[in-house]
Amino acid sequence: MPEWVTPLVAPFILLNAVIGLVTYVTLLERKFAARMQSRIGPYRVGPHGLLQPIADAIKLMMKEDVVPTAADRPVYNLAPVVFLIPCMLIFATIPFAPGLGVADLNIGVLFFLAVSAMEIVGLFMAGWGSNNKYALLSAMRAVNQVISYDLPFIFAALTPVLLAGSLRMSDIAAAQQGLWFIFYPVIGQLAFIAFIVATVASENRAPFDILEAESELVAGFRVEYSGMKFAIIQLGEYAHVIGASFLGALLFLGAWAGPGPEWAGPIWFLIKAMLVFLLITWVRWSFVRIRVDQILALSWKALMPATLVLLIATAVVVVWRGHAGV
Amino acid sequence: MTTANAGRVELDYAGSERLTMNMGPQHPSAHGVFRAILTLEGETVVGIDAVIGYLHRCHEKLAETLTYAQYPSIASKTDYVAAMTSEFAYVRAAETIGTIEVPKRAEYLRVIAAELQRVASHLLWLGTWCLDMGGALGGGATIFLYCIRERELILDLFESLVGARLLYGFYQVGGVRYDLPAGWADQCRTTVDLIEQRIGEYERMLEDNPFFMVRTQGVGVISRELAQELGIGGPLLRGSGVHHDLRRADGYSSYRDFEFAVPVETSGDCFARYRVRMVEFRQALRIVRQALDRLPDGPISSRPGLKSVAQVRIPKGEAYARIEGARGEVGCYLISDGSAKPYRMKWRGASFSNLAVLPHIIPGHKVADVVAIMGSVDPVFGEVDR
Amino acid sequence: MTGEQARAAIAERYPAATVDASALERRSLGEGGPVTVTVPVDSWVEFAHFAKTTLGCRFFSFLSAVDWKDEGLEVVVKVDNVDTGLSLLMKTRLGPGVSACPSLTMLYRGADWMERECYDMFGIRFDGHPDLRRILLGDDWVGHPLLKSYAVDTPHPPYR
Amino acid sequence: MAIKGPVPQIPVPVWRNFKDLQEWETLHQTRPEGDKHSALFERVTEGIHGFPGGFLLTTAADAFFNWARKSSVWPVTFGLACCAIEMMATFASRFDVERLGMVPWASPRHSDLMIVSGTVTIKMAPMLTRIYDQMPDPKWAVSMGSCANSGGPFRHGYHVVKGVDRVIPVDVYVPGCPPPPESLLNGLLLLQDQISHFRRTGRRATPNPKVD
Repeated sequence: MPEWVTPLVAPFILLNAVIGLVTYVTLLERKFAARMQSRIGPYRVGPHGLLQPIADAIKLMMKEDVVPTAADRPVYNLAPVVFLIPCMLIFATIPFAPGLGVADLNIGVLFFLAVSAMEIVGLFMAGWGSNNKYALLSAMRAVNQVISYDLPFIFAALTPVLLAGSLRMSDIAAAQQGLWFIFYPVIGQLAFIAFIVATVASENRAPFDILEAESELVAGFRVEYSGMKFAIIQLGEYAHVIGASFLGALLFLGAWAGPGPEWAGPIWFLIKAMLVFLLITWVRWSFVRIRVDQILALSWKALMPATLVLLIATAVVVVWRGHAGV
Repeated sequence: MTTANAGRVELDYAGSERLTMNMGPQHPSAHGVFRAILTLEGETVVGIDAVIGYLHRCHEKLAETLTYAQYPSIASKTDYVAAMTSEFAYVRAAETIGTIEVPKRAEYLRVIAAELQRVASHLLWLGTWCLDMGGALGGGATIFLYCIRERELILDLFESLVGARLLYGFYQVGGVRYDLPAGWADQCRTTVDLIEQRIGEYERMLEDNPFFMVRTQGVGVISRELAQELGIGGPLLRGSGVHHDLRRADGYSSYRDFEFAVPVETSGDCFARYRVRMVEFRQALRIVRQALDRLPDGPISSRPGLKSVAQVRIPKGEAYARIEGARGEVGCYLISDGSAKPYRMKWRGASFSNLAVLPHIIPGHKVADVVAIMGSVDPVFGEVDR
Repeated sequence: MTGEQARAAIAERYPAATVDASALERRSLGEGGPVTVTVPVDSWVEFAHFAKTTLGCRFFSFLSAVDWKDEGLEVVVKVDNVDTGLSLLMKTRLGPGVSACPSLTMLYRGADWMERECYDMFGIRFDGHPDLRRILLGDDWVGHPLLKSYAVDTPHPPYR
Repeated sequence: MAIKGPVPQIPVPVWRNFKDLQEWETLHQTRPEGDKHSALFERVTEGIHGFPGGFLLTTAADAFFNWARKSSVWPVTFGLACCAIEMMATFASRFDVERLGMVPWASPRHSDLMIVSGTVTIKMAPMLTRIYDQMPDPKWAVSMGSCANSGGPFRHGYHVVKGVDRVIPVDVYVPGCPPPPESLLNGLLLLQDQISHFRRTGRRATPNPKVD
């Protein structure tokens, strides 16, 4: 196989795997939420509802694509793609097993965090281009919220980076072969909690989902999107959450570390990522939404100083342990 | 028309900072068909124009064409969430004009039905209110589904009692239409115990949640004066510190026979209304238990047999009957001209008065608070628009 | 203040007002029912003020009207004193062909929507109301449905 | 219908005081008659269908797409009156229409199905039409309850539209006042059956409001 084939084939496989995963993660979430709410959830489409995501996807593709006359057409049409690209790009730097990844950059975590924040561009384009007041308000809220929560998100994610001493994802995973960072005394647990809160907020999941707040803003920035474009936006949102879950599993839960043979590593990684995802889902289906000013206050007054202090504390610990020669 | 438009919210873009946003009539938090035209400055609401009437079903005009025996089942369609209390108000008005006696057993059955209905209605309120605050794709949906699950138990009771789940026609002039089926009382007791236990769970679930507390405390404060001047009723009035419960003040039907507490909160915000309703749940269940224990024997209607569904003739006169419904004072002002149909019926819907509070308290709040306040007011649009 | 005291106070202050006489010449508002007062339309606002301040009836229950066909319209207001349990049903006859009445919105904020509804349903113009427009029916509606001259099934194009 | 009393002079309704409605109409009424992409698509499918043996392909595709459509009917959360409470009960835990793949969505743009749950009044009818128009094709409507079917007990009222089928096309009528959740579920299953027989991957016409 020529040398140049791998960079073309690997992203293709990854992209399709991610899309397939995301499609079925919606089913997982629906089943999980249904069980929480003493319901059954999708059951009749295929055995135990297993074909439900496929039916949803096919149906959305076959729907009419409505473009409001008043919409800013180029922006409106471009927005779902601009929204989707960063959500897919974040998977590029994640190694699913030692050596199994598209690009194991030496600034992997930084790339992930930077690209994941790019989501807001597509989101704002969607909100603005729809020429809808709900969408506009939602886009404004999104900009507020994402800026406020990306900093705590980054600080929480930097704690394992400091502990591992590298920004490269595979190095961080390798550093946890002995002790997962979530079991690192005190710092690990605090950082994980901060990470989950910041993830929930920056992924716009309930209780921080003020931008899609369907009891106030109907469906937020995607209120005017229908059919295929709506499917793309949904795909992007879920891909982003899954990406963040993978990051959480990698930073705190030891990535592919687990019992069994080496080839079971990716499966362990997937299971851990799904656990993080279910944790986020659990939070989502348990809390009521909070208000926009309270969300911002929570970020700037509590989470941001807390993560900053945590980061400094981690740095102190690392330096101290370095001196002690541990 | 200058005077007519003086207080009206300008619908155009007034200045560069203001945004007019339309909520409803189809809106997830509209609780039916309600249209609020909000004027926003950023996220803050500076003006609200409430547009109602999307469910105006001509109740008052239709009541003039329907007989006293026909209308109670239509009356249940005014406040369709608490249908029993609407029927109660109508038949009481007719009974007051005609000075029709109601047997003791029928009075007790009426109280049982009304109180169970209050519980069902409050359950729906709790669910939809949390749905408003938590969203259909969030924690609110979970509470909503739990509440509906408990509500189904009460609807099962009603179904075995009346045969209908939502709109009953249980009350008739002179009594009630059906007696308790066998085993109903035991089933009712079991249900009541279960619901009381579950309500404690929801209370803990919500009040231990700091997000819920910050969303409700200090939001949408209704002052004591405003509450009285607007004539709002029920949990809203008692949440604003007015000790007024018609079950206690009038002691209509057989409410004087039962012991119950009237909860009053003084802060007047969404949380106070929530607390009042949570206590009312328990008091309603307490009344149901007492009524089941002391249920006397006897006829269920003073016009038994065929007569109860046949024509009712009521002498000339007028009456105003009021009931403490789940949302406040449900009143029926009835004028009879001696025929089989009323000359005029005015329906005093509790939600109509309650909803009128919105333009007074919403300006100054955030958009997210609008839905929280709307939900805590608990309007039922069948009753608002009639 | 009990019903008897209220009746005495009203009779003393407003000799023109008729207490406890309904249009159908029959008192059947029930035991403990509201005190019914019919006042001339001239002293309508003044009497409401008296009811609010002197009788303490601050709770605005409802406002409506009755169409007595040839005898004209009658506006009915019910106010309560929730502390003492006094209920007051105030009525005023507008007279045949007259459809104007002073507004109570200055005294009771709750009268706002009620008077709008009354305007919507009966066409009574409340002088002094800040924002008198239709509330339940659409702005383009023709006629006032609760008048006895309005048929219940009057069609409204384009929907019939 | 016998009309009692004087018949008032009735002008054409002008929503002059609802400025945003007016604005919406000027902006949105210019939706083209036939979507040109859809027309091209239809021509291509016609071509394949006419080709010898092509009908196998088109019918198989139809069956597949109809399966997808009927398996994921998303209703819009649109409650009108009493029936809306029963509709909510149908969406809730005990009856749980999500088993059938139905997820209620708040925005009509994401929905396929409109459950008209309750009395349609004359003031509401334009809004209802508008929400129906906002839904992307293919779309369905279920008329729930007597009021939506025919006006029900309020049929004689001056402000009631005597059946929602005078405003929008209806696919399934569910009788009852209000229909219990079982009845609505039955209606939804009937609708699924109807969708699975939905022919051709094309548009469905939305007739203008029927005025009689």
